[in-house]
Amino acid sequence: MRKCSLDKINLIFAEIAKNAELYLPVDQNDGSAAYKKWEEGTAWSNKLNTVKSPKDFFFPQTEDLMQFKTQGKNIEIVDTRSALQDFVIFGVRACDVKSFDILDRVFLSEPVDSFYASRRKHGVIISLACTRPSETCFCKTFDIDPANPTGDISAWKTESEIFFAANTEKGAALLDKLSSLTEECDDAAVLEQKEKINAIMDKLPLKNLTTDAFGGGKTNELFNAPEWDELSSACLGCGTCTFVCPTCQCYDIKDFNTGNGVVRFRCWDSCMYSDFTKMAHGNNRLTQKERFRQRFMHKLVYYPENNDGLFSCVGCGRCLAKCPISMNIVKVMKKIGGKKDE
Amino acid sequence: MQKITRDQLVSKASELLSNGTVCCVLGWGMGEFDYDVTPTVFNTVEELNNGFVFNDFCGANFSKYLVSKAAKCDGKILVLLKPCDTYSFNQLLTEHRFDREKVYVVGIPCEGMADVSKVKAICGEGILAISSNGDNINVTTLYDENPIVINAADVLAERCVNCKSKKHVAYDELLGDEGEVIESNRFDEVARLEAMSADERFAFWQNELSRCIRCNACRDACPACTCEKCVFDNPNSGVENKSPANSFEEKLFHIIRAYHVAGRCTDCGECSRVCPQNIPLHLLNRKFIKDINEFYGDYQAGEEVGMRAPLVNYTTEDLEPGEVFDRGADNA
Amino acid sequence: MQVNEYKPLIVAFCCNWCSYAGADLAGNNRLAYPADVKIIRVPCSCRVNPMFILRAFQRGADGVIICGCHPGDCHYTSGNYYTRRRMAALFSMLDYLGIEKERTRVEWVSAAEGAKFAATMNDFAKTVASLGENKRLEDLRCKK
Amino acid sequence: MQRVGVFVCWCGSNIAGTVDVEAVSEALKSEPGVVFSTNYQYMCSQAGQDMIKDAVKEHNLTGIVVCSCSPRMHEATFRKTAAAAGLNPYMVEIANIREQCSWVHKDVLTGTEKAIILGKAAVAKVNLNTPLIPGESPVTKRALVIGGGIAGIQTALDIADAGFEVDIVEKKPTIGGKMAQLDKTFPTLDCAACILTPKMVDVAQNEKIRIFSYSEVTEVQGFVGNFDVTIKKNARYVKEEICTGCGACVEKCPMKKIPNEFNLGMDNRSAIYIPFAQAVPKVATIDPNACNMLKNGKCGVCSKVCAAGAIDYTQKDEYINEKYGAIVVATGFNPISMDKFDEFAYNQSKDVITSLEFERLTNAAGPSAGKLVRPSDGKHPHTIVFVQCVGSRCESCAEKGKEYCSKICCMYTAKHAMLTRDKYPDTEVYVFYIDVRTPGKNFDEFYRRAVEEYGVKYVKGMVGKVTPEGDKLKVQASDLIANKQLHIDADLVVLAAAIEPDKSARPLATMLTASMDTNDFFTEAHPKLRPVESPTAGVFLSGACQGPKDIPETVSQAGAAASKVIGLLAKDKLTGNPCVANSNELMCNGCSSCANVCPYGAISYEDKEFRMPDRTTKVRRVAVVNPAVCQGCGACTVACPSGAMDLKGFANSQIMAEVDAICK
Amino acid sequence: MNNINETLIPKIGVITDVRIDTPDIKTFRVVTPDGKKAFDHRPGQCAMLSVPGVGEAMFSITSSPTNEEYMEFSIKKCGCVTDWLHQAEPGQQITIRGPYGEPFPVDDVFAGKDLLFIAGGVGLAPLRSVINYCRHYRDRYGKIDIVYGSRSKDDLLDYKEIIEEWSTDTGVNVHLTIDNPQEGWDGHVGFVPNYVKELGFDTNKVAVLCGPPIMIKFTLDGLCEIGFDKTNVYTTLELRMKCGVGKCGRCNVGAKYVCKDGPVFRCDELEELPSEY
Repeated sequence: MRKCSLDKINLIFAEIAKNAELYLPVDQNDGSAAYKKWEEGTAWSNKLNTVKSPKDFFFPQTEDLMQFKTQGKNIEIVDTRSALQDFVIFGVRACDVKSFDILDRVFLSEPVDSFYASRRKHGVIISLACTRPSETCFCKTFDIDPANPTGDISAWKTESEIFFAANTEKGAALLDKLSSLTEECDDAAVLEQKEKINAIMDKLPLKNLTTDAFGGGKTNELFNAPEWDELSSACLGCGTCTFVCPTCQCYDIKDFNTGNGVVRFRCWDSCMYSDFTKMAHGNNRLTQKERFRQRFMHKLVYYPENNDGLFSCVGCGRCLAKCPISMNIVKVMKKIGGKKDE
Repeated sequence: MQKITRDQLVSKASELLSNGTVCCVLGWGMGEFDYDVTPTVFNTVEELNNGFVFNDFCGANFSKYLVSKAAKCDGKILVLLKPCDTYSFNQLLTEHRFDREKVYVVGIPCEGMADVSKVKAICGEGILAISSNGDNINVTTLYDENPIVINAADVLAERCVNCKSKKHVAYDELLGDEGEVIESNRFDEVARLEAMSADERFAFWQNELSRCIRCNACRDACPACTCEKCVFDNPNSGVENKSPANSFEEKLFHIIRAYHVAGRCTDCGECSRVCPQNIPLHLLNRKFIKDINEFYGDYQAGEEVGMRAPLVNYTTEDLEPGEVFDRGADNA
Repeated sequence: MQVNEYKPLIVAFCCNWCSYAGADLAGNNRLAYPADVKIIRVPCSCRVNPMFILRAFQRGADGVIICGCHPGDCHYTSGNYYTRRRMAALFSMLDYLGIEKERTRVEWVSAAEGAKFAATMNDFAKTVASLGENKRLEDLRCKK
Repeated sequence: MQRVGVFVCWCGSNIAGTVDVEAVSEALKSEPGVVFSTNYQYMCSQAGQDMIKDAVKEHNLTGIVVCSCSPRMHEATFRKTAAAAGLNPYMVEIANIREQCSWVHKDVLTGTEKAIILGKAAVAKVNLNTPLIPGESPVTKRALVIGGGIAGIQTALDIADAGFEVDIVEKKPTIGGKMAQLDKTFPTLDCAACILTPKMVDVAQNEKIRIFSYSEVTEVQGFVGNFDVTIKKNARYVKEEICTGCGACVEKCPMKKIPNEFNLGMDNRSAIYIPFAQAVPKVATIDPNACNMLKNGKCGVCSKVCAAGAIDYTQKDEYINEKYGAIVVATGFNPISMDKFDEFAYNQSKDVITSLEFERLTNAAGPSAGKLVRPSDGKHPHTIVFVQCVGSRCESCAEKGKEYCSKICCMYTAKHAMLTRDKYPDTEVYVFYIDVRTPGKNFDEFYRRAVEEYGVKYVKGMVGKVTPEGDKLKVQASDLIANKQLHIDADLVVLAAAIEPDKSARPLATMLTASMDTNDFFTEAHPKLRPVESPTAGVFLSGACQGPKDIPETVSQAGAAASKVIGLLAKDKLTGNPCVANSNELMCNGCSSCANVCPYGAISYEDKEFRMPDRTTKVRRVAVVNPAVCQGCGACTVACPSGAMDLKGFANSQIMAEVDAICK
Repeated sequence: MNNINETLIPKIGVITDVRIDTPDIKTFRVVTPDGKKAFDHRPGQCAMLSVPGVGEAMFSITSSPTNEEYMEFSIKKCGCVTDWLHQAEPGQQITIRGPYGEPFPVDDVFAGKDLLFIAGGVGLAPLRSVINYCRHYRDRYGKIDIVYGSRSKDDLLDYKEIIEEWSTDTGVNVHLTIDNPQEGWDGHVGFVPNYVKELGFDTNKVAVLCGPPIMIKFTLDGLCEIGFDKTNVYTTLELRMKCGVGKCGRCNVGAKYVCKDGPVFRCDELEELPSEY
């Protein structure tokens, strides 16, 4: 374990930025935080988390896949990708780090998504333990320990210092480069910090939320639950929850004719959108209820069924904070799951 | 602090349900926390008693729900409308988006709704409870032993700070006292932007709109956006896109959206309320409203049913497009 | 002519009854204006959707001008009155977003005003050329 | 995507001189959809057109792009060529590389470059063209003329003369209108009745013409060629078909003190009345507000004296539905009310009268049997002051009067002044004017005669005030030329009141969805080129409902309107312009934005049932465009936020494809 | 393109032949620019065809894997991509990627069994690949019955091939039907589900179904009625795929992804899934 004084944090950033693009949460003028590229003078945000999750780094909201040039009846496929730079994401919370595992299982399963994979290969994640979780946090429900974030390097912040521990080779290599700015230390301070976090975690309002009612194999039990009608009744069908969600990974592939060729790009899509499943045969999720149900069934039943029980939610609380009508996975879990206790 | 209480509303709604005036109630449903209320349809008195909530966070404008919900009920649906919501209600009626006969409107007074992000900006994360206390709001958080007392006026939502009217322009029944149209300062911010240089304005909007994630929340919450198929969702429209690939598409979406609701937008502020990225979208709509007022005379969409919106109207004496800039300069 | 002289791209929407005929008259009278101006025929200036204008900018136009009959002379009686309101609102919004106001214009050109058509186009092309490339409403994907 | 053939015209050297036509046809070869591209000296020549026809067959073309002169020149030509080759004529697009390229650019490089781009835009558009078929609708071969004044009479006679049936709806008990009230007409001074009444008789006797007098139009549905009109025949309590117009009832009616509107209230009539001797139809009418029998059931004299037994006190308003192919509006005008012009003491003194009242006073059939006397005391007036522009050209007093010039006042005032001086040389006649406007055949000569031969005193200046004092009217006025104030003791003051459209015009315009200007005059489809047509197809304008007019102008416009109607009714079917708006009902919200901007009232709404995603059905209001009425301006397409409304031939996608091609 | 095997990056394909099958179905023959088959596939698998600027769409590969020279796709006109393809002429390049999905278990479950293929309309397209595969390896399977119906005679796909090749094979029985009587048609008239019941097959065989959802539903009911076990009935749902690689999030029915776990499903498996297809 290595540590450094928070006074020197900008030196650390500068050192990292020498060899890689460094991204970290930065305050925006609207009062929220967003990941921004670090440049001399960029201040690290104190906010608990960013509005948009860091999934953007590996699975950008839009990315060009290729370009087509057509001439008469002929087509040429042009690879428009430029060589990827190494990059470091700093200050990723435990929940968001976990979301990468969830995305990995989708994009790195066969057939591997090469666009995602190469971004993943070039990225180093420096996670950061939470100090002041919010009332909307429920990562514990998904067995995520905000005091023990994973990632290539884990970091803990105290009043005056920041501690680092490498978890992977990539992380160790990066930490090595920071050796002149950090000093070796024991984990006493970190342990103390962890205890503090755990004490807070026990006070969180959503601490008792459980996944007991969910998981693989529950499809038939939950799919026809009558509660879906009421839960989805107010849903506007916007994409806020899916776009702020760190684990939502639905996408669309579209063509854009630039006038000088056709760019085929991939962009985020949302299962909440009415024409999401509109395909050749028609649309098999015609009502907002069906689409709403799909999103939560996917996170809580289908995904775990296909991924060894792993839920596709990390309890980051973004959808709780951002849904225009305040409908969210917690309300769904309590309503749908709750009746089992009765 | 709202003048009308939850219990008054529940009792009124229960009465109307019980005497058969309405068959269901569109109201606010209790959430996990004190601030995350969800629009909910209540079918029985029991449901109302258990789940109905009314507090400083009941900001959602129910008018738009009537487009889908009114037709689904067998009888009438009871909707509770704040003064600003009634303008949207009238505008939707003007556009024939639902059947007036299917709706029973109870106008409720509003003292302004709170914006939870403003509360969080003062009190920080970890809010466990929020309660009204006269002109103050008491906030209990994870991190403070004693409740933090804040002035309710300090956390009023932007649209309520600049409230344009406390008068209900449509209702079947009114609870509490009728208010009046207010001389608000809602155009001050627009005027401030107009006074900037073009470069500054460009930088301002570039910064704001670059945060857009195209979640469509603004559009989907907007009571003026009730198109059966939005042009931005229609592959045949030529402008369909699902995510803003670049700054052009961000602008395109917001310009066209604001243009499409120009003259129809009642300035209810839902777009800015729901924006997860806190983009001040109301400033786009208000620009159109301000322009329309200045160019063609004061016009408040939704003031009455059946008004002809300014952009589908004309006089032979209208100013020329080239003249708008000179006027802009005058105002600067 | 210099090799690298910046040539603006201007899209002119002309109503079929007045301005398009005005442009034809300019042609009949051999009144020159820059070839940067490309005309799109529309039945009436009120057919011009703000989306067309933004589309033109997206695709690389540096200026967009809409020409219609003089107010009161619209072939369809009131089309240009609507154009006048719509474009006043739209242009004001573009200006509000910091997009150069000189890039958009509405002119009333009658079928008899060939000279006015040419003069308008000359003037507009000059104005747009002086602004340089359209950077504030461009879509980088559409750059050559 | 089409199979497009591109044909580049040299137009001799008109195009080829500045545009490398070979390069253009070559460059367009590789555009999407293009399967054939060529150039030729004169595309519009027979040989050129044959070339197109052959290519269509040989290359199986589905779309044609001609790069040539303006489409305003030869679009129709090439559409016919396409049709001859078996293609839909609307599968042709023209790239204007002459007027808008070769003729305005000097440099071959620039010209060629631009020509290629214009060609690409045309190709891009034609790829999205769809065959358009003009709609057809049948024509009801009957016309409706609303208003039975000289305008309506002339129009009806002309239409009937061509062999079509015409109905005239007149809200008064008789046709004839304002002209029937006039004495002489300028500038020839022939008697109005002498020239009007024979026409009225013609109308009455014409087999093709039906007169609905004392009737109003209450509802209009349908569209050009197919109007469905409801006419309300007000109860006149006299059986029209039986009444002989003998006048016995009028004579015996005990209620004799009803102000006679035909004489503008300057004398009285009875409760049962015939407006004037030559009325058509010459049928009595009972004024229900004046008749004792109708009011309280006591009297019945008329019924007793009527030998024909035509009186029917139980008569009810009757509603008649009739179909028409064309509607002519001839609702005419009225002088404006003088109530707001206190300065002229119109309401204070009976001797301040309007010009129309003056007409009645000088008319042999008028209240004074043609003798010019003061209404107050029946004495002969010695000093008469005519005031021009009362309520006309009121720029500063728009709340009282009208901003426009009423056009006819200068001439009739000259007429009145001249006739007065002619008949009563002992009178002194002043005319106060702002300008004297006499643009018309023999008009100025007429006016000069009034001044020079008849010694009418024309004074440039306005009358400031008229004050009744004793039996005199003190007129205070200014003489702008002499630059002095005048004080005249007049015996009679005649006000040339501005004229305004009849009050019934506005509700009628709403029923017809015909547009009006802010003064409530009907708007013509084009101020220069289509002056007798309303923008609403099938609705025509005759007379002063369109703007102030004198009799010859009214009659010529009436004839013109009739010829337009005849042209329409002569057709068995109407072929529309296929480039019309069209609403996609799946996307339409029924918000009415489109109908609000439609200048033709072509858009209506209907409730339609739709299947919802959750397998329920929902009734939604959707716009429906009547292709027979739509003229294809496209205003609605932009007003429509959802893009449900599109314009055939100029679709959103087509225009955007052109934009893309140009900006490529 | 350097790495042509990347998931979302297609190859170039050339349409070498266009055959008009019915008024709204055409069959396209596709090879790579150097004249080879774009990739190997198994019966029932799909490929993603695309037209730049128009979009991508998934189609079942109609030709048999045993055809080593080219692939064929029978495509019904029903959207923007298919509209565009229907206008294409030989020589036109498109892009192609695949193969996607699980094939029919032709080499294990089907082996040695009697087979019953039931198709309606364009539903024959995915089955043609299996049928021809099974015909090619005729000796590996028992008796083959094919029931195929369409709206009219003109709407029968591959009619020539059915009549000239399939009907003449030994051990292959073809039963054709059309919905309504038609001049020049002396075969069976009626809907497929009823025809299947009428024909009354012996139940110890594997049945493969493809067609419009309503036909599948009633035919399956019919098969059960005459004693078929759902574990012996297969069908394919390929029309709902989008990305083809199990990631875009659309095609799942419950926890199953049609593009990865399907498109071929056994009817008993399908029954386990929520009713969202």
